[in-house]
This record gives sequence, C-alpha cells and structure tokens, in this order.
Amino acid sequence: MTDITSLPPETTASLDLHRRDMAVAGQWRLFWLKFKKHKIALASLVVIVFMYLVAAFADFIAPFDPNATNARFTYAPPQGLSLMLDGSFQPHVDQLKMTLNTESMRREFMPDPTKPVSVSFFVPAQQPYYLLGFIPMQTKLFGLTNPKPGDSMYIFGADRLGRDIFSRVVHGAKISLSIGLVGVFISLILGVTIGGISGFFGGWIDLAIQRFIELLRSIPTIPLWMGFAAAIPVGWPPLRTYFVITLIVSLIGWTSLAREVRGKFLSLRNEDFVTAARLDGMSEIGIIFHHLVPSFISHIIATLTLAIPSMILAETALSFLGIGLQPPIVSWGVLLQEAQNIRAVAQAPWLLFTPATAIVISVLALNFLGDGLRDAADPYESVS
Amino acid sequence: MSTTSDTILEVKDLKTLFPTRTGIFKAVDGVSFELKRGKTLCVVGESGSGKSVTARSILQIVDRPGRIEGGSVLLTRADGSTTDLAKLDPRGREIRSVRGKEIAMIFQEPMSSLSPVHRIGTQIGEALRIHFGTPKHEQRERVLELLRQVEIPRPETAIDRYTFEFSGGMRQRVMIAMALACNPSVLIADEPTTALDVTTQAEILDLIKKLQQSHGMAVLFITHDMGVVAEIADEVLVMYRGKVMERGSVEQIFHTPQDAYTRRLIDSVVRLEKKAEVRLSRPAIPTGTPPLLDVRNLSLTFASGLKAVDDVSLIVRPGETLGIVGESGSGKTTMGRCLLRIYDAQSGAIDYRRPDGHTVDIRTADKAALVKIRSEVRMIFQDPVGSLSPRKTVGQIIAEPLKIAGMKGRELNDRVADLMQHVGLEPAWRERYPHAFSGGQRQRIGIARAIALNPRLIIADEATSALDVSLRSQMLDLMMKLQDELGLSYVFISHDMSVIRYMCDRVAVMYRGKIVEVGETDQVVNDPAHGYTRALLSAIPHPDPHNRRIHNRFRYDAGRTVSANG
Amino acid sequence: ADYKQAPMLDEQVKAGKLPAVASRLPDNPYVEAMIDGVGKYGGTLRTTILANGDQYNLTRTIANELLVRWDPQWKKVMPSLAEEFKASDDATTYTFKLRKGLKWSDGQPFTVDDIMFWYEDVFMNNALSPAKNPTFTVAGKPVKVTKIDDQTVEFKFESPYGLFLQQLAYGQGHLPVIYPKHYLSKFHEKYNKEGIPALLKANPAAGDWVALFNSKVSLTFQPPFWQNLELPTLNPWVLTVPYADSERVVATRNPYYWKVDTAGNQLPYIDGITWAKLDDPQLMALKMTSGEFDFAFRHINNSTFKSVLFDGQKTGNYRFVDVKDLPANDAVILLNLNSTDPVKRKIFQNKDFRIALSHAINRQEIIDLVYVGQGAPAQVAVQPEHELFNERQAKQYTEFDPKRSNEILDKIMPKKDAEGFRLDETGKRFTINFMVADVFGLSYPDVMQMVQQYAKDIGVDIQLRTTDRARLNTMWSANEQDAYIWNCVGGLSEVYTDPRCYMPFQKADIFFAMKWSEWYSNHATGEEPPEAIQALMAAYDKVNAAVTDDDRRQKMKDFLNLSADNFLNIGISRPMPKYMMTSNSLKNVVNGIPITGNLWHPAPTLTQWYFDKPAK
Amino acid sequence: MLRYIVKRMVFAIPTLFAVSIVAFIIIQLPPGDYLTTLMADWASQGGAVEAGTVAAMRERYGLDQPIYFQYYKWIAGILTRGDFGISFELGKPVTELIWNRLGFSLLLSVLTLCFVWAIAIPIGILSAVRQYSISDYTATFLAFFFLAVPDFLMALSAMYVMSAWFGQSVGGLFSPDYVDAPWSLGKLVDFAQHVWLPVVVIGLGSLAALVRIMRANLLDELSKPYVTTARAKGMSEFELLLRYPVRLALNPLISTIGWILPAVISGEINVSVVMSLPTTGPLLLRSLLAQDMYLAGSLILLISVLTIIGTLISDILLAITDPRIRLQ
Ligand SMILES: Nc1ncnc2c1ncn2[C@@H]1O[C@H](COP(=O)(O)OP(=O)(O)OP(=O)(O)O)[C@@H](O)[C@H]1O
Ligand SMILES: Nc1ncnc2c1ncn2[C@@H]1O[C@H](COP(=O)(O)OP(=O)(O)OP(=O)(O)O)[C@@H](O)[C@H]1O
Ligand SMILES: [Mg+2]
Ligand SMILES: [Mg+2]
Repeated sequence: MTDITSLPPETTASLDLHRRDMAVAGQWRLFWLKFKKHKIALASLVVIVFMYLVAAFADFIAPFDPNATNARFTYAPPQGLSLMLDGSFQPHVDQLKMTLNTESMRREFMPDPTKPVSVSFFVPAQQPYYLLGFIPMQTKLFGLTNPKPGDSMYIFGADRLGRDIFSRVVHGAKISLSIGLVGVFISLILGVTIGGISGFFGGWIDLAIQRFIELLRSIPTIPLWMGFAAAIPVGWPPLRTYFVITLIVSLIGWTSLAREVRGKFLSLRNEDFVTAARLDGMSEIGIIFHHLVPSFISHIIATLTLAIPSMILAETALSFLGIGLQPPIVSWGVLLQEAQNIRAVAQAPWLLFTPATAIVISVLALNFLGDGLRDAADPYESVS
Repeated sequence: MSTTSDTILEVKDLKTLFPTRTGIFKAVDGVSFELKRGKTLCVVGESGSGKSVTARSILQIVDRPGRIEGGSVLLTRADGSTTDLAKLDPRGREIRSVRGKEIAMIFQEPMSSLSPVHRIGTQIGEALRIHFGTPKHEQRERVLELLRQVEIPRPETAIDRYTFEFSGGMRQRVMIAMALACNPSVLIADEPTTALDVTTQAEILDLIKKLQQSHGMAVLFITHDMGVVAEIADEVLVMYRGKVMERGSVEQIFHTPQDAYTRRLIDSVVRLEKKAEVRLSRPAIPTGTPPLLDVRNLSLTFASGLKAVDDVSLIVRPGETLGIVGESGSGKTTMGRCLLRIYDAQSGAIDYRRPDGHTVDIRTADKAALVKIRSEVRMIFQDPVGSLSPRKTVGQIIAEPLKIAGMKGRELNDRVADLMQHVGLEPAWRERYPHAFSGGQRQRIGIARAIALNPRLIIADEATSALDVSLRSQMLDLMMKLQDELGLSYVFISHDMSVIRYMCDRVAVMYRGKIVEVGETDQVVNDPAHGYTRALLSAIPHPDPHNRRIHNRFRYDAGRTVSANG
Repeated sequence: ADYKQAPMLDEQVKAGKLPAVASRLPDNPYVEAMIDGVGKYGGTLRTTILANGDQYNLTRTIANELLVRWDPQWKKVMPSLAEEFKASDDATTYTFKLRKGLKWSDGQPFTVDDIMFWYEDVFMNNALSPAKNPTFTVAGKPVKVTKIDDQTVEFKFESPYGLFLQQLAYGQGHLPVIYPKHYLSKFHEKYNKEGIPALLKANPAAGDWVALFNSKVSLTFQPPFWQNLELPTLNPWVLTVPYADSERVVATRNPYYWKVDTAGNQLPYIDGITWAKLDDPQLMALKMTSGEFDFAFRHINNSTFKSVLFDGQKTGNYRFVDVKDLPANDAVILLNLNSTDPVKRKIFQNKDFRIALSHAINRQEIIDLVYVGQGAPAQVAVQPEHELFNERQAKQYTEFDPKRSNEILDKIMPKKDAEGFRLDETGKRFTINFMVADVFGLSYPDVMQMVQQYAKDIGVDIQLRTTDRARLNTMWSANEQDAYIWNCVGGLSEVYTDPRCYMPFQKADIFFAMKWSEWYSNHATGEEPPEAIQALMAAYDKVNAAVTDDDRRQKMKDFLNLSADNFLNIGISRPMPKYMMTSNSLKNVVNGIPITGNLWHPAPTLTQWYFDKPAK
Repeated sequence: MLRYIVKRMVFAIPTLFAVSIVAFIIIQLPPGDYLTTLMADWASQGGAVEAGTVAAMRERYGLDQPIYFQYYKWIAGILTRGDFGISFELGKPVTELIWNRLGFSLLLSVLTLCFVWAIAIPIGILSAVRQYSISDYTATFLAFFFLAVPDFLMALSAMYVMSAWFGQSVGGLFSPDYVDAPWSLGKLVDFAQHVWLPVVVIGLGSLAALVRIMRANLLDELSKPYVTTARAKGMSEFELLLRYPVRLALNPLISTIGWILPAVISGEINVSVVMSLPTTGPLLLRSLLAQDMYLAGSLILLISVLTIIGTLISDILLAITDPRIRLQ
C-alpha cells in the first residue's frame, strides 16, 4: 500500500528563488509581471492613457475653440513654440507677419523673430466652459499670455478658415477614440459569435451562415452606404447619424473575422480539450468563449488593431456621402478629409500630417499594447 | 578493435540551460556518456529529467531559448577524424552535414513532428536530397524500401499520403524511416515506440537491431519501458533532474542497482509484474450484483466506412475494474468514447444504472439526462496534452466541472487544492499552465479532473502511458485507493499488459473492433483462449535482461498464427 | 475672294478628296474680327474634361454655332449662320436669311430644309418632342415655322415674344440648326419606315425608332451628341474620338467651317483639340501646373485652386485670363417656401424671418475668410455695372445686425429652449436642415458652417447636411429640402430671359418655391401662389411681351423692384470675376469674356485662337 | 474534390439570386431616378426640362413600371440573352462598357497583388524571424503609417510629389499619345511608366494587413516541432524557413487571392478616381451618382458574382495547398 504523500515530491528546489515565485504567482500577478517586461507595450499603455486623458480634458488642453475662425490666419503655418528667450525661460512663439496677396488669392506669412509673443500656462479662457461637461472652468492649460490683435499661436498651423489645428486634433480625439472604436468592438463580438457558431456547430447552420456572409460580402460598400445615406432621415442629429452608420459599417465588417474564426473553430472543435469541457457539462456558448476564443486571441488582436485605423478613417468616405460627421463636430477622419485637396498637400502639409500622426501614434500604441497583452496572456513564455 | 576506436560519440559534462524570465533552469546538468559502435545505450529516468534535451543538445537543436552552456560532444568518424559538435555554429554548414547523415534523430512527438502539408515520401526523401543529392526516382526507390522496412502497409500508396492520414503508430514509423534514410552511424531514438502496440514495437526493435549489426550503428534509446530496456540495451543510463544517477551495463542496472532512484524504478517494474497488493485483500464482487454499465451489441462505423466498433457487448459491475487491451487502432478509444456519447454509436444499447436504481440507455438519452450522466461517468483522455485547454491554468481546469456543478468560493478552492494533493501535485502550482508540466504531471491533472465530482465510473484511456514506471505504479495505487474509498468502477484501456495485470479484475481483448475474449484477468493472462491474445502476450518485452524473450513472439494474422522469426 | 486654308488640308485637296477651299466656304462667309491680328495655322489645343457627365464642357468649348449670336461683349444680338434677320414690329414674326452655301461638316449643304426638318419632324413630332421647348413657345403655344425659300425662313408666334432673338442667341437656341436632314432622315419613321427594323436589329440598345433617333442626335449638352461620330455638325471642330469610354476626347478641324478671318483664312487656326478625361479636378490642377494643358477653365477656375495654379504658372507655362462669370450672387440661401412641413413653410414664407436671418449674417467675415476678400456683401441682384442694377435690391438687409435680427425673431418665435434655441409654434425647437453640396468650388460647406454659427447666435438652429450634388438634385426635385445654398444666375443681361432667382420661374436648379413655379408654367399644376407672387409673375410676363428695347428695360426694372420687395432669398456675396488659364503662346484670346449658364462661351471665339509658336 | 466544387456551385445559385435582388433594391433606395439626375443636370445648363419630356422618357426607359417588373425585365434579359440592359447616360449596352475597364481593373489588381506580396512577404518574414528587433518595429511602423493615411490622400500626395518634384506626368495609365494607339512595345513601356504609381499607392494601403498577418502566422509556425524535425535532417535555415513555416503561413494569404476579383471593381474607387484610372471603380461611382440603374445594377451584380467566384476559388486554392482541408 503506497501512501500518496510518498509520491516523489515535485518540489521547486532545482529552481532558484525567483522562479519559484513565478511558479506560484497568481494568474493576474503573473500577467502583470510578464507585461511589465514588455517595455514598448508598457510605453504604449502610457501613450494610450495619455491620449484618453487628452480626449477627456480636451476643453482644458486645447488653447482655442476648435471652430473659432480667424480670417487673418487662413493657412497660417505652424509656429514653433520655443521655451527660452534671451537665456531665460519664457515660452513664446514668433509673431506672424501677414500679407494678403490678392493675385494668388492667399495670405502669406513670415515669422518675425523680433516680435516674440509670450505664451504661458493656466491662462484665462476666452469663454468659460464646462470641463467633462459639468465642471465650470475659466482656465486653459496654456495660451497667449495677453493676446493682442495680430498675435497668434498656431503650434500645428491653421486651416483654411484660420482654425487652430492643434485644438482641432485635440478635440478630434474625443470622437475618434470613442465612437470611432465602437464599430470595431461590435464587429469583434459579431464576428466571433457568428463565426464561432458557424464553425462550432457546422452542418446546416454553418452552410446558412456561410451563404449569408457571402451575400453580405458580395455587396460593394459604396452603393450600400449610398442606399443607407438616403434612408437615414435628414432630421437626425449628426452624432446619431454617425453612430448608426458606424453600427451599420460594423454590421458588415464582421464577416471576414467570422470566416477566420470559423476556420479556426472547425479545426479546434474536435480537440480533446473541447470534448473534455463538454463532458464537464459546459454549455456550447461557454465552450466557445472559455476555451476556443482564448486559443486564437493573438489573431483577434492582430485583426483588431488592423481594423482600428480603417474605422477611424471610414468616415472620410462617409462624409463624402453626407452621412459622416457634420460640422461643428470634429474628428481625425474629418480633419484628414479636409486635407484631401491639392492645396493642402502642396501648400499646407501640416493639415495632413498632424491628424495622420495622431492616428498613427494611437494605432501603433494600440497595436503594441495588443502585442504586449497577448504575450503576457500567452502561457508560453516567449523570448525576452 | 580498441575501446577508443569503438567509441563513436563521447558526451562529456554536457550542460544545457534554459534561461527563463525568472532565472536559469538547468535541464541537463553535467551529463557524460559514450556511445559505442553497434551498441545500444538506453536512457531511462523520470519524465522531465532531461532525456530529450540531452538528445537534442547533441545535434544542437535545443528549442530557443535553451543553449548549451558547457561540455563537449565528440563525434569520431570511421576515418578517425573527430569533431566537437558542441562547438559548432548551430546554423553552420558543418553541423548541418552531420545532422541526418551521421547522426539521425527520431523525435518523441510523432504526431506533430511531421509537416502536415508535405507528402510522406517527400519528407523521408528530403535527407537524401540534402546530403547526397539523390535524384528523384532513386529517392523514391529508397523511400519505398524504408517504408517496407518499417512495416507500413502498402508502401506504394502510402508514400504519397499526408501525415494526418496516418495513425499515431504509423507516423512514428515514418519518423523512424526518416531517421534511417541516410544510414546514419548514430541513431538517437527518443521514445520511438510509445504509440506502437507491442507487436509492432517488437518488429521495429528488430529492425534497429539488424541495422546495428549490419552497419555498426550506435543507438541512443530513450524510453520509459523497462521491458524494452531489458530486451535491447547493452548499457543503461539513469537520469534524474538533469543529472546522471547511474550508468552501467543492463544486467548491473536491473540486478544490482546502486542509486536510490534506480532501485525505486526497478522495484516498481517488479511490482508491476504482479497483481496489485490492494487487490489481493479485496473481497470479491458478488456475482449477483446488477451491472453498473451494461453494453450490448454496440456498433459504430465511421463516415470513412471503417467499422471501428463492431457488435461489442460488455458489463461493468460496481466497484470493478474492467481492462481493455488490444492492438493499436483496434477501436479501444472509439469504444470508450461511445460510452460517453462523444461519438454516436449507430446501434446497440448502453444501459447505465443511475444511483436511484433506474437504468438509462446512454446511446439514446436526451441532453439533460446526458449532462447528469456525464457528471457520474468521467473520462481520462488518452492524449494528456490535447485534453487540457492550453490557455487555462491547472486550477481552472480542475475547477471547471466543480464550478459547473455549482461549487463556489472557498469551498471550490479547498476542493481543488485537495484534489491536486491527491494526485501528488503541489497545490501551489494551480496557477501554472499545462505546458509548464511534464507529460506525467499532465496525465495526473487529467486524473484529478476526472475524480473531482466523485464519479461512479471512470473510463481511463491509457491513463498512465506517459509516466515512468515508478510513477505509474503509484498512480495506479492511487486509483485503486479511490476505488476503495468511493466504490468506483473503472474501464481501463491500455496497451500495457503489466498494468492490466496489476490493476484489472477482468479483461476484454479487442481486435479489429470486436471483443475477442473477456475473462478474469488471471485467466486471460495465464491461459489466453484467443490466438490474438496469445500473440499479444508473446510480444510483451520482459523486464529482465537475462530473459530476453521477445524473439520468441509470434504474430496473429486473421486467424493464422505465424512465428515472427519463422 | 481669295481664301486660304490650313496646310493640313492641302494634301486632301490635292488628292481630290476635298473640294477647294472657296467651294467649301459659303458665298458670304462669316468674317471674324481679330483681337491680336491675323493668326497662324496649326497646333493642337490640349485641354481637359471630367470623365463623366461633363458634356457641357465640350459644348462650351466647340459647339455654339447658332442662327444669331451675341457679340463677344454680350451687348447685342448679331448675325451668325443667318446673315440677316428681321423682327416684325409687334414682336411676333421673325425672318432669317441663311448664308448661301453653308455646309455640314460632311460637305452636304445646310439649308432651310434642315430647319424645316427640325420643325416638322422633330419639334412638332409628339413622339420625339412630347413637350415643346419653352424657347419656342409663348403662352403655351408653339412657334410656327415656314420656309420662304431655300435661304429664308420665318418664325411666327401667336402673341408678342420680344425676347425671342435673345433666347435664340443663347445656347438653348441651337435647336433649329443641329438636325442634318440628310443624315437623320434614315432614322426617322416618316422617311424610312421600311429600313428601320433592320437598323434596330443592328443596334440592340434601341427599342424603337424614337430611341434610335435619340441615340443619333441630341441637344448639344446631352451625351448622344458627343457619342455619335457620324453626326454632321456646323461646328469648327468635329469629333474623332467620342466622349464615351476612351480616356480622352479628340476633335479635328471641320474643313467646311464657314468662318474666315479678315485676311480670308478659313478658320479655325488650331488643327485639333484633345481633352484628357479626368475623374477629379485635383488632377486637372496638377496637370495644368505641369504644363500638360494649353487651356482650362471649368472645375478649377475658383478660389480653391487659385493659389496652387498661381504658383504653377511658370512650370505650366500659362497665364490667367479674366472671365466675366458674374451671376447674381455666389452664395444664396434658398429657404423652401413651399416646404411640405406646414410649420416651417409658414416661418419660411414670413418675409420678416428672412430679413432677420439676413441681418444675422456677417457677410464681410465670410468673404474675408472663405473668398479671400474677393467679393462684397450683397443680396441677389444684377451687377452694378449693368444697366438694370438696383441698389436697394443689392444692398437691403445686408448689414450685420444680430440685435435687429433678435428683435424681429422675438416677435415671430419668442420662446427659447434651455440651449437658447427658438421654439416654433408647436413648442419644438425650430431646426432648419440645410443641404450643402460642395459645388463650383465655392466652399459652401465652409460658408454654411459660419452661417450656422451666426444663426445660433440669434437662436436659430441650423443643422448641416453635407451631401453630394446628385443627392441634392433628387431631394430638391422631390421638394424634400428645408433649405440649401447655391449660386444664382441673373447677374448680367441673362436676367431678361432667366429670372429664376427673382421669382418662382420654372423648374431649374433653383428651387425655393417649386410648387409656385409649377403653377406659373401651367396653372393646372402646382400650387396657386399668394397675391404678391402672382403680381411678380405678371410683371415678368410684361417683360416677355415688350416689343422695344426701352420698353423691355423699363418693364424689367419694374419687375426687379417688385422682386426686391418680396425678398425671396438671402444672398451673401457679390461675385468677383473668375479666370481661365491659357498657354502663354496662345493669342487672340478674348480677355474678360462673359460666361453664364446659358451663354456658352468661349466656343464662338475659340476659332480665332492661335499658337504663337505652333506647339510641337 | 470535384463533388465539393459542384456542391459549392449549386449552393451559389440561390446566393446569386439573392444578391441580384439585393443589388437591385440598393440602387433603388435613394429617392429619384436617372431622370431626376438628368433634369437637374439640364437645368444647371441654363435650360429647363418640360414635365412632358420627362414623363415620356420615364415611360421609354420603363422607369414608370413597378420595381419588381423592372427587376424581372432586367434579370430575364440577363438570363435569356446575356443582355444587361443599357446605360442611360452613355447610351450603350452595359456589356459594351464594362469589359474594357474590367480588363484594366483586373490587370491593376494582379499587379498590385504581385507588388504587395513581393514586398509584404519578405518584410513579414523578416519581422517574424527578428521579432522585436529594430527592423520589426520599423516594418510595423511603416505598415501602420500607410494604413492610417487614407488612400485618396496618399494618391494625391504621391501624384503631387511625382509631378512637382520629379516632373513626371501623373494620372491615367497612358500618355495621351498612346491612349488610343494599339498595343506595341512603346505602349507597354509607357504603361509601365504610368502603372507603377497607382500600384504602389493601392498596394501600400494593404501592405500593413499582409505584413502583420504574415508575421503572426509565421510566429505561430516557427516554433512547431516539425520545423525542428527538418532542421535535424541537416536542412539549411533559409530553405527550412521557405519550405516549412512560410509555406504554411502562406495558406491564409493564398485564400485571399480569390478576393481580388471583387476588389477589381469596387476596391480602390477612391484611388481610381483621384488618379483617373480607366478602371471600373469610377464607372460604378458615376453610375450610382447618376442613378444609371442598369449600369450600376449590373456592376454590383458583377461584383457579387466575382465575390462568390472568388470565394470559391479561395476555397479551392486553399484545398489544393492544404491537404488537410482537401482530404478531410
Ligand atoms: N523550451 C523549454 N523552455 C523551458 N524549459 C524547457 C524547455 N524544454 C524543456 N524544458 C525543461 O527541461 C526539462 C527536461 O525536459 P525533457 O524534455 O528533456 O524531459 P524528458 O526527460 O524527455 O521527459 P519525458 O520523459 O517526459 O519526455 C523539463 O523539466 C522541461 O520543463
Ligand atoms: N474520427 C475518426 N474518423 C475515422 N476513423 C477514425 C476516427 N477515429 C479513429 N478512427 C479509426 O478507428 C480505428 C480505431 O481507432 P481507436 O482510436 O479507437 O483505436 P485505439 O484502439 O484506441 O488505438 P490506440 O491504442 O492507438 O489508441 C482506427 O483505425 C482509427 O484509424
Ligand atoms: Mg522526452
Ligand atoms: Mg486509443
């Protein structure tokens, strides 16, 4: 009669102390320990948190009203913000000298280094506003110290109506980082669920879902959007229109994910661990979400990060059809849309680069964050 | 010939490390041994002791981030030139010309070690192309010959097939063929016969022996099966936790083991040769008790037309262990799966007696009933890797059935810890993922999951195949202890006759989907009635180097009994 | 006389494929007055066209040959194909005498028979013309055309139609001279009943002879005219690559063209024209600046592109030429006075509301910002340089005076909601859903964005719906719009014939009172307008019937005055002259040529353009 | 295999019907029809269109009939005579209009695909083999940059740079001299000089997806035991990479080949419009805007058919390249 306790003790003696720590660490702690190792992911997390903070406090951070126009400064180039003046800390920008050229129909600007315009932090706002929609505020994070006519501070330049691109990008983050991403998640949920059902159950359900996906996929998007554009009542507020269209876009967007998920499920559904879960009495949906989805999470993350920029940009196509965002609401897509002309490309590239950079940074950050999360969630240690 | 010129491969103080995030893990820690021309060195040892890593280190194909930290691997060629393999650039031309040509390797996992999208023939012939630039048709000739040698049926068609069309045993034989393609002077075989039934295993062992004799090939043979060791080994190396515990001739290891671990190993072997002690003291099950499970005329035909289960009838009584033995591919797993409706049998009845005395036919039961039955009848899967969700921690895996049964919070935690302790796993490891366990530990996780709900019947499919002998005997003891405590019944599927003998009250022998013989274990083992059973018994390697009897085996071929050597 | 021809034709004449130039020209060819002097033959004019739906560009460039024409200064109606014309004193009968020896581009003579073919077999044929073109009808009654002799034809109306000659000199007057009888009669049921089934078989796209006929000829601004290479015309260039699915359009000189210069050189000077078909104006501008075109005007001659084009003058080797494209206003807010929503309709029809909205707009700011200072605050009105200019009409309610707006609105819609927006009589926020299409390069979305802010300041909620032009088209023709912004014709002389911005005139692209215009063209349809509008309509009827120029001018002034009283829509900016780009080597280009919706220039003057240094 | 294909085709038939109905409904969704477009167009040319003319034309075009009847006429024409109807605007049978452009679209798509593959696969491999290295990060960054800039803007910028900085003639697929010329060596060279820009612009947008997918797939495959098996045979690392993991990682890519067919027409409309390419995209856009019903409907139908054929081809290709799918 063998005593159970006399089984060879699988101690962790051969491991050093740290590893022993690791071996017994809780799942979440383990996750965090691993995630911390991924420096870029960590930095990305910081960037993303920062971006969302910017979006939340846009009113405070943006020095100007994103829709405030200024005829004097149409297409004003970016004014470099310098911190030092004559050896002391005195943030300032150079004043822009403007000449109106009626022949070429434009204003021409020359920075005048002899006329610094002082910039300081926590300046009074031109208009009181509500931070986060309810905190009454009178102060902006930074701005002109005492604005005189002719002074300006366009750190990322101005657009065709003399609006401050920096403020517009900051405000644009609100939409682009919120509603803009809703569609991605709807696509995700639909794609995984429907694709999962299709692949998991197979048979007639699979056949029907596959034909349906084929049908959806085979309709080109432009006519579809045009059809919807016509069907949406003109009286709807623009945000609702945009939201509904985002929904519709994502209702179509799930199909490719669904096909991939299905393929995966087809090959996984007969794995023993799935059978084991079924024997444990787990429901089919439970199996899909508890066992199958986690096993190709990296694919999902890759798909997601690829889908995000397309979602943010979807509205550039939509606004052409009159169902995108309408002024005065701004988003990064709107800003890029406005940069889509030869004038901006040739003579005001900052209109293009500023929003594009914002999108690239956020997408890269989301991507690397995704990578980091995936690696951290991956039980298989990868090379560090 | 002098001793030194006999030595082909000399491994000295080999150290292989795995740097992990949290520190250095020494998988191989100062291993030394020599391989002699025409001789076989068997490596045994606890699972996870570094046998495979040692083998891989020789060819410098340790998975990243593992690296060889020290020691030398001296290869001495027939012309007397020597090379230290451990010093070569792992991606360089030199080591490449050794791999596959001079030293070939058979990998442990036959299922996944073959490419799923290349034809069998291409994969085998590849080494010939790389090393000799053999033209296509010659390659084909050679591959066909190899396939014939490893007993793949109908090699002409098999050569153009894909991996997934092969059963586990066939894949393993393909791996062997691949390794033998270039007539290597050293063969490293990492558990090359685990998926093979004893009869086929014997053929393969014979083949290797023949090649050894004709080419003077040296063999490094890693195995858990002490019977095999006794049959083929010239020398034995015992490993434990990355270190060599003991090295010596096969007789010495079996008859005068020095090291404590070796002794435990040999003890277990001996113990497994007999009926378990626990069972000796058990009262016999009264013959009149109504069966727990009554299977009648069960049949299942796969879509491919293969009749995997053919009119099978069985009875399992409460508290009884029924062993199922049979050749690989005879339908054991399939039949076990039918019992739990993982596969839908086409005909027959599976009457299961519920605790309240009612009988339910599992084959036709509705969903709700099935869920209840499945909490009483549990399964241990043949493949411990595949049956554990790779992204769930062990704690979660074991807790899953409990959670579904409604257990929560502290109670759940305690129960999981309790179960882990039961199967000899440290409860502190509950947050680890399955891949961080060795093959044997994984099998124990499967067992813990199966017993979590206090079941009444467990269908155990090769539940101990990945364990080394000492662990195996302890696991079997545990299972029998649970049987005593809970009044459990087992359907115990196995290749291994010694396990059956140790564990089972009665045995059913399956052959090509049919039950060809059922009876009390002692009776079947000692006085087999069916030809196949006899053939099976004759091919069992005997764990005694003095008494190598595998050569006296014979084969059963659809009613004909032929001597293997005849 | 001694006529000369382009060198490219010499060979063909020598080979006998073409008659000598003298016999190709009419007895009395039209003699074109030159600007820079007699030009040189040769060269290909490279220009551009939008890939789709831009036939009008071709029409404006090479197809405006009429019985009578406007002089290049748009002052008086002059002879053209007709060497003489005469109006009766009661303005009901007009006689035209064609030049003798005019020929279609295939060499067949053009005579009164062709005009009669148009009149009898096209215009009066109910299958081909189910409704009669308004240019040739008065009070619902179509014109009566009579052949006097091979060269003389008479147009007779039942009631006085003093504007007929003007109408005929505009592009839409081309109907009588685009139907070559010798070519078209084989597609006409009356002339070729037996042959038609075979023709239909060969042309599966046409279901019957009417479709077949319509696929061979159309008005010049419709696609079929530019898709049929066989169709003989009287234009200076004839197509060799149609405006269909090729990547370009090509035209080559018409050897039978009927104009000469003062030295007797047969026009045109330029051998051929190629249009690069582009899908996007951006690319047009880019190619212009890289010197790939000799001439361009439509789609890129607006403030959006000016700055880029200005910088590209050197690389593109072109110069800017002024174009007097002066509509009545560049940006007009058109509230739908016939809105189907009774609440909105009532408010829109309230002139005080319109006044209030007008005062709320800071026009100067919009002009500075959007039009780079090019413009002046103004309502819809005739331009100051024109004799019909009415200062009150142009200036009324243009001061930026939000206080006044609020005062007025407080009477109409005194209640406001929490956000400060005014409520209508049902207690709901009064919202105008404004349709905005980005057309003509006039940056309407930007303008409206500013208007939206101004409206907000006086408590009026404007929601912008940026949309494409096609959708806007369908919306307004279904009378579904609340309001939209567009530009308005009628800034110069065309106001006589086209007062669509000054009254509910006809179904055109200005829809601020669609139901009333329907009623105006046919009292059985649409909706009867209020008294004041009916009076306005009656005032215009008087203009149409006026016989003498003086009388007509007076009646027109009265009409404009009445229109100013009604203040139907809200103008923002008086337009400034537009421009076109022509290669530096092009000469004889009229500077300041007038262009409007129905004055199809520069086609009639293009024949005298020539390359200084003939292009390679 | 054959049975599988036949089965797939049979199932495609009801889908095709559904698609044709959906296509027809979609183009009917916006209010108005071709004639409202036409009327508005005429009106802006300074004239007015008489109600009578419009009514007569509507009757002539059959636009006054109920929609199901119009559908029936259209679909019956297609099925019985291969007649897709006529384009109202261009006055020609739809079939005449589509093929030439379809050819260019197809050519462009294939070239783009080749370009993208030629770039993305090596980069994807590099980025996987050297995971988390500088080259990996650079590739990721560039891929996402091109993904984040709308294709329209990319086209415009590229054209501006090529035109203003390098003096290249941009837009279209040929110089004016060659547009109507028959094919010759010169025309081919001219074509090559023009086509690379749209190919690059369109390709860069889809680069990201491909690089990332390649990288992810490869990372999955690289650690598979069969790679070690091959290594143990003495295969060189490079051959190893190409023969095993890349071969397997390509499967998901191969399955996207079929998708280029539908992309031929509807994909990259924006780029085609900006660059004035003689492809089907601008034609579709214009026909939709002008409500040129049969042209639009036929194009949509064609896209749908191509999608379905494309899916079929993908599945077949996948089955050919992956025996696991073929034989199970
Ligand atoms: N890639 C890796 N990373 C980290 N540790 C590893 C890795 N591969 C193997 N190991 C560790 O090295 C040790 C030796 O493993 P090895 O595969 O050699 O065991 P084995 O003796 O062959 O066992 P078995 O009998 O189960 O095959 C194990 O503890 C295992 O956890
Ligand atoms: N899903 C399946 N489809 C078709 N054939 C199958 C399937 N599963 C198993 N088989 C075939 O059925 C037969 C019985 O297989 P089974 O797995 O039951 O054998 P086994 O007795 O458990 O063998 P082993 O000892 O190798 O585990 C084999 O020939 C196998 O190839
Ligand atoms: Mg091993
Ligand atoms: Mg089995």
